[in-house]
Amino acid sequence: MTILLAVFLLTMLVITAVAIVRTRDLFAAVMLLGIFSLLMAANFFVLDAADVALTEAAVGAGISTVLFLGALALTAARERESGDSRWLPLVVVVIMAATVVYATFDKPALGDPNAPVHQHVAPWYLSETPRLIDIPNVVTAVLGSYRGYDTLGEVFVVFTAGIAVLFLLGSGRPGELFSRPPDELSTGGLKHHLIPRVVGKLLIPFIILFGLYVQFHGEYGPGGGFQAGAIIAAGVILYALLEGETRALAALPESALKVMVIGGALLYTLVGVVCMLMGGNFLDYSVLSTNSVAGQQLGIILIEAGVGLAVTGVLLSIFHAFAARATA
Amino acid sequence: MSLFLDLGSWVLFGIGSLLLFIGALGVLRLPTLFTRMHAASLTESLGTIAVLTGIMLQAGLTLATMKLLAILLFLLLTSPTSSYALANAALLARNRDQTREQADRK
Amino acid sequence: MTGNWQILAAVLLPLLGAIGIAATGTRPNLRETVTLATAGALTLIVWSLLPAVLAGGRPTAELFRPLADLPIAFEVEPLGMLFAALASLLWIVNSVYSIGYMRGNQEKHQTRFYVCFAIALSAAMGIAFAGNLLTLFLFYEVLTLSTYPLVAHKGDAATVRQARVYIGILLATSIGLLLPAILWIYNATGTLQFTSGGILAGHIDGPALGLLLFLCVFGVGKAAVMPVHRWLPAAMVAPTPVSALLHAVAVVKAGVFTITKLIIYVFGIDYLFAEPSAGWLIYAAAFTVLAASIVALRQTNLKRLLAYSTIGQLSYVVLAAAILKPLAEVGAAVHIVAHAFGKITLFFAAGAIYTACKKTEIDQLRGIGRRMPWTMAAFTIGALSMVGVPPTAGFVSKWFILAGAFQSDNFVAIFTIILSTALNAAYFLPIVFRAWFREENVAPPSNHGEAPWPAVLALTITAFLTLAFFVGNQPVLDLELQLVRPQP
Amino acid sequence: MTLTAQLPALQVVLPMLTAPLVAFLRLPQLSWLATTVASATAFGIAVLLTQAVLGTGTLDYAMGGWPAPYGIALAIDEFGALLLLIVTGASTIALLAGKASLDQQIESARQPLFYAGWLLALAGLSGIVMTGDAFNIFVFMEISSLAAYMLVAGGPDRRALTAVFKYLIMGTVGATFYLIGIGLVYMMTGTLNLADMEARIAEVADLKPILVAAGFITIGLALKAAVFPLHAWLPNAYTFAPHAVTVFLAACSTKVSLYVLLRFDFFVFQGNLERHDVQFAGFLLPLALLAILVGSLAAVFERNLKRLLAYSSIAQIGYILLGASCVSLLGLTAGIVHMFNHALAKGALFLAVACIGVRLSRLWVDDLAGLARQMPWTLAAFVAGGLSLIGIPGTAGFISKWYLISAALEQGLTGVLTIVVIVVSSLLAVVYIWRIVEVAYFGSRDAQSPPVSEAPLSLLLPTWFIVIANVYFGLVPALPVDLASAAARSLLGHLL
Repeated sequence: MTILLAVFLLTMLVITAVAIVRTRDLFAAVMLLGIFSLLMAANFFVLDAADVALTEAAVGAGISTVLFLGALALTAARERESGDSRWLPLVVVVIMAATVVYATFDKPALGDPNAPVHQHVAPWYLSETPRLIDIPNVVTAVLGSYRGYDTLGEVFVVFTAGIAVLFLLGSGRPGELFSRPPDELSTGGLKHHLIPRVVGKLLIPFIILFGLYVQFHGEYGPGGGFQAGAIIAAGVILYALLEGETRALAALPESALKVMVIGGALLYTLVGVVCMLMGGNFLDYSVLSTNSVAGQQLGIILIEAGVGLAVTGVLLSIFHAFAARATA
Repeated sequence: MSLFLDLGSWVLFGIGSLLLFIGALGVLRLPTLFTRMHAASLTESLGTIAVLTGIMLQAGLTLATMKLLAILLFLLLTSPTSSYALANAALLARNRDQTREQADRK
Repeated sequence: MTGNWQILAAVLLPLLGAIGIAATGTRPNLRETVTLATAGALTLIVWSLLPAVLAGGRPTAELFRPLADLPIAFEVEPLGMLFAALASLLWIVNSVYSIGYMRGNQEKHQTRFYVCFAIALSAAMGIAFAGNLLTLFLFYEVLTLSTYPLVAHKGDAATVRQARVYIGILLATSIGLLLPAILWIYNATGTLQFTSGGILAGHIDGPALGLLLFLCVFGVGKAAVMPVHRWLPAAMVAPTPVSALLHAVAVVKAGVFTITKLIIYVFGIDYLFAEPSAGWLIYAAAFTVLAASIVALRQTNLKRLLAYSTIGQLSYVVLAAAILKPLAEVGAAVHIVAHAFGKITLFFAAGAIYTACKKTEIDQLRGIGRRMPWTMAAFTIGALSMVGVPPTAGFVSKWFILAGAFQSDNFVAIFTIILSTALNAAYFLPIVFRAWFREENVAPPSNHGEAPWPAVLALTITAFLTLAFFVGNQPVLDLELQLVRPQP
Repeated sequence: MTLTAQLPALQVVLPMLTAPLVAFLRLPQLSWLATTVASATAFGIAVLLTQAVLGTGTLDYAMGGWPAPYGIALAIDEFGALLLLIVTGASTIALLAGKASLDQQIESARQPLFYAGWLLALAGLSGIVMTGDAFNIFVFMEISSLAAYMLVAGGPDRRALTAVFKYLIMGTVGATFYLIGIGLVYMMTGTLNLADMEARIAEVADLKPILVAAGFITIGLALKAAVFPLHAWLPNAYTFAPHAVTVFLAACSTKVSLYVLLRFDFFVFQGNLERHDVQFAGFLLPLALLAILVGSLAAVFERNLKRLLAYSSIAQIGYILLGASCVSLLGLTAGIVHMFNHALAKGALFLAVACIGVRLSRLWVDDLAGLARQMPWTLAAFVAGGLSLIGIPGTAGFISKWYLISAALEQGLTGVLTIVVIVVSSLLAVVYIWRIVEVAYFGSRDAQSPPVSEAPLSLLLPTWFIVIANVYFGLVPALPVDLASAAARSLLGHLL
């Protein structure tokens, strides 16, 4: 049954991908990309990677689509016919695909308990986590503590992307992240449409609440700062779409965004530095408390909070940068 | 009892699937955007309700049913709204196109 | 930086001089004083090394150690001592002459000229005293680069094109042929130290040795063995003091010096003599001698004629070295000196003529001896030395080369020397004849006399040296015979 | 824990921590100052780390205190130390020198964000160099790449955006290939730690996923390192970037990718893939030779100063790869030393270009006519850098050429071909450098063009500092050579 579902999803994935490549209508391409992400998320779920699925759904199908649309507002909606031949890319892609397929010939079967991935590091994580960190969701333990340095890096990947977008699209005035939309234009969007406004206002609190749930539930089930950040950002973006830029910025002002971006990134890094000051290695949370397990848990909560803050802040900043450009 | 529940749920699955299938067929066969949207949005709401209720019957009175109920509520709110937004966008776009055409003719 | 202070001073002093010259660039008199003072001090320092070397000493010094077992190091041996002594002495004379020439012709960028000149001299000292091939190569390249601005001095399009040929050939040959050769030697022997008797014995033999010799001879583009001689006529666009530097003081001398040094201290005379695959060198040298002389016959421009004469004379040195007999090696060393004295005189004379009346073509020189008697007298002495007529320096060196050739019954060499002597006479003597015994055919632009006095003084000194070397060559011979005498 | 023991972590954390603080400063001058101080401190840390590595050998640091295969470990050996010196040094010098140039090219309001991006690039590059974990390399590669795209896009010319787009696409493809490769290796070994991977790969060597992974990783990193024929993104990216960014990136970004490439191909795969050295000689050697020739030839015919130097960089990357594809101690030493020396030479050249760029808006070779009279010090620095690039003895470039040719000589007959290529490309380097020198020194300046003054001292001093470093490391190259030969020894550990 799972295999059948996987095959179905993968087939749809290929069809969507081909459609994305073939269409010249960029709006359609953006919508298809959203569908692609959703299928991808379903795929991840089939593979039991619930955390990844959640992220993919929130970021890939949600935020990215909005950002793509924002970008489209700045450019043309149709792809220009390019004189370049498409044969070379096609050949390269086919060769790559064939190579990857070739690589799978010697691979262990899906779910084979004797596969190397299940023999080496993973069992250690599973058996030692209850003793060392004592939280049910091992994935969070891995991301937050064992490979916390990677996660820090990923936060900074997001941060860098935000800096880059603000650098390119930002206001160009010192201390101001993005140009403010003129007030008369902020009446745009769906402000005068009763139905979306009512429904939106009904939903937004729940979206944010769900975001917070994902943030703090990460220790027990799928979730964590990245997903939570994306979900909360999506909620605020929905608000901006319904009520206009100005109201959204009044609700969550620029200075707050700044605090979130800087504060989030710094919080994570500083937790690491504090660990160093208290005599441990960088990001060694055990020293944060007299009890090393409690220290680990405290550390993970703190850094997840940092991740959530930074991701929300950066995603919203990017959205506003695009939106402000589009209306201005 | 469980037999009845099972039977009921399968009937609901059947109705839901049929509605969704008709909706899909409508999207494919009907001539204009608005008629297609009409087909999709109407059948989708009822179809989803039927399928989700079917699943609830399968699950019984558990946490899963509560979650399904939440999903159902969410869908009932969002899917008509999104249909509305889409239709509105299409209307705006058509108006814009028409004004542009008129401007072109002048 | 350790070792004999005189060696380090000899290499570094001209560099300090260059800085001094650059700093005093705005005040010409002071600048020229710095140049002359540096040249004088350099000569004193270099010549103060002479007694020690004559007594058989081999002072050494080390500057840096860039590669583990390959220091930038110096060792004074007779051949280098001779070259350094010669170059430093001629720098003084050349500076005196430059002052006359550059001011007389109101050349631009004089500061750059003197700075580059000083750097070139530093490089020449480095080449002369180099204790290993790497050091020699380093200073060889510095010499190439520092003389480029001198050659391109005039700066117009034609000059720059010719200067491009100059630097192109010299850099291309050194990087393209000499550097791989050096690496090959290092790879085969594990050392680049100049050693009496050579370092290659037992490491490279057979055709490979011939190939290596090929790389070395043509890699040293400055020796101008045909066909890599093209840069020398191209460099004739330079001001005359630069030509003197190129032909007599440093550049070509550095070339033949390098080849001689390579043959004696890297290949080893005896080892090379026993190796048939190295025999081609003598033919290449002989061909260059004769071909250059024949080309020189056909020249109508005085400086180009002198350039081709230099190409021929340089290959005498290569020929002498390639005879691979002790006396011939001494002849090679002596010829470096003899040709330097003679050729610098000729160039000084050519420059003096240009300064006085802007004449550059041979045909214009009729009767000029009457207007510029000192200059043409010196020119005559230089020309006789080139031909090898006693009592000039040229005779001494030819004598030794011939003696060496007879030592090994090398008839190719003997035949070449005799024939080329005839050719030399054939292209030099008509000029002398015209200058003294014909009437002027074109009226000069002004009723000129001799060139400015520093120029005349300089060419008189060098002409005198050319004559004096005929009788006073004993110190040089004493020095160079050490090359072939077994070390105590 | 003492401070010294924490240095490896601080090396990356310091610029990372400074970046968010700098990003939203209101004073552009202050943001430059903070960035420069952070970068200089990072350089200081790199020096201390190098000392430590030279003293005690490889430094390990367990991130989060977790032991190696379970947590992420930093591992700094001689190779890494050398790269750290290059990265932090290049950043610091480019910042010090680039102030005047950047003030011209980046609007002051956007400067804080720009400098934050700079710090992130620095953190990313050092992070790649230091880590001993395959996935961690990818994360930091993303940081450095994103930041690099942004820095390049800061160029004043609108064409910078097109250039950056190409750079971004190629860079992303490269990173994805790398990630696919890592995924395959992880599938077969169950570990991400490089040392652990190297040990565990032996059991599954020569299985198809490992072979394909090696291919993906090599190609992906080669793309990032602009190895011929995957170099198409590089010339325009370097040309349109702000001058100071070109100095920074040209000196280190491709080298860091090459560093990862060498670590993978030698350290992780070398001992396990059958006949690996032959594959190296068979695939990478011809590519390296072609890169050298094509890059040099393109430079000879290029009229834009910065693009000319960019093409020369492609050739120089070929040299590094050439050294590595000898698969010998001498060859690897040559390649690694050349990383250092090329950073010095290209750094000096691009710094000189930055000096010129402050005064001239157009940087085509013809625009330099007669410039040497107006900017003597700048052009003198350019000549010195050029000589080092050509490989004239007494400059750093000579040392690497020396080792390269020595390595080629060991190879016998194929080595002769290599030497011919090296020699030919050196001559081409003479041609393209000399063309500029000639124009600058002997061309005559257009009478209408306004007079130009010498570059400001703040630019000239760092430029000459690097020029002098070129000469110093040409005469006393013990430091890079020692580090490189130790690095080569450890890379070849399995074969020696």
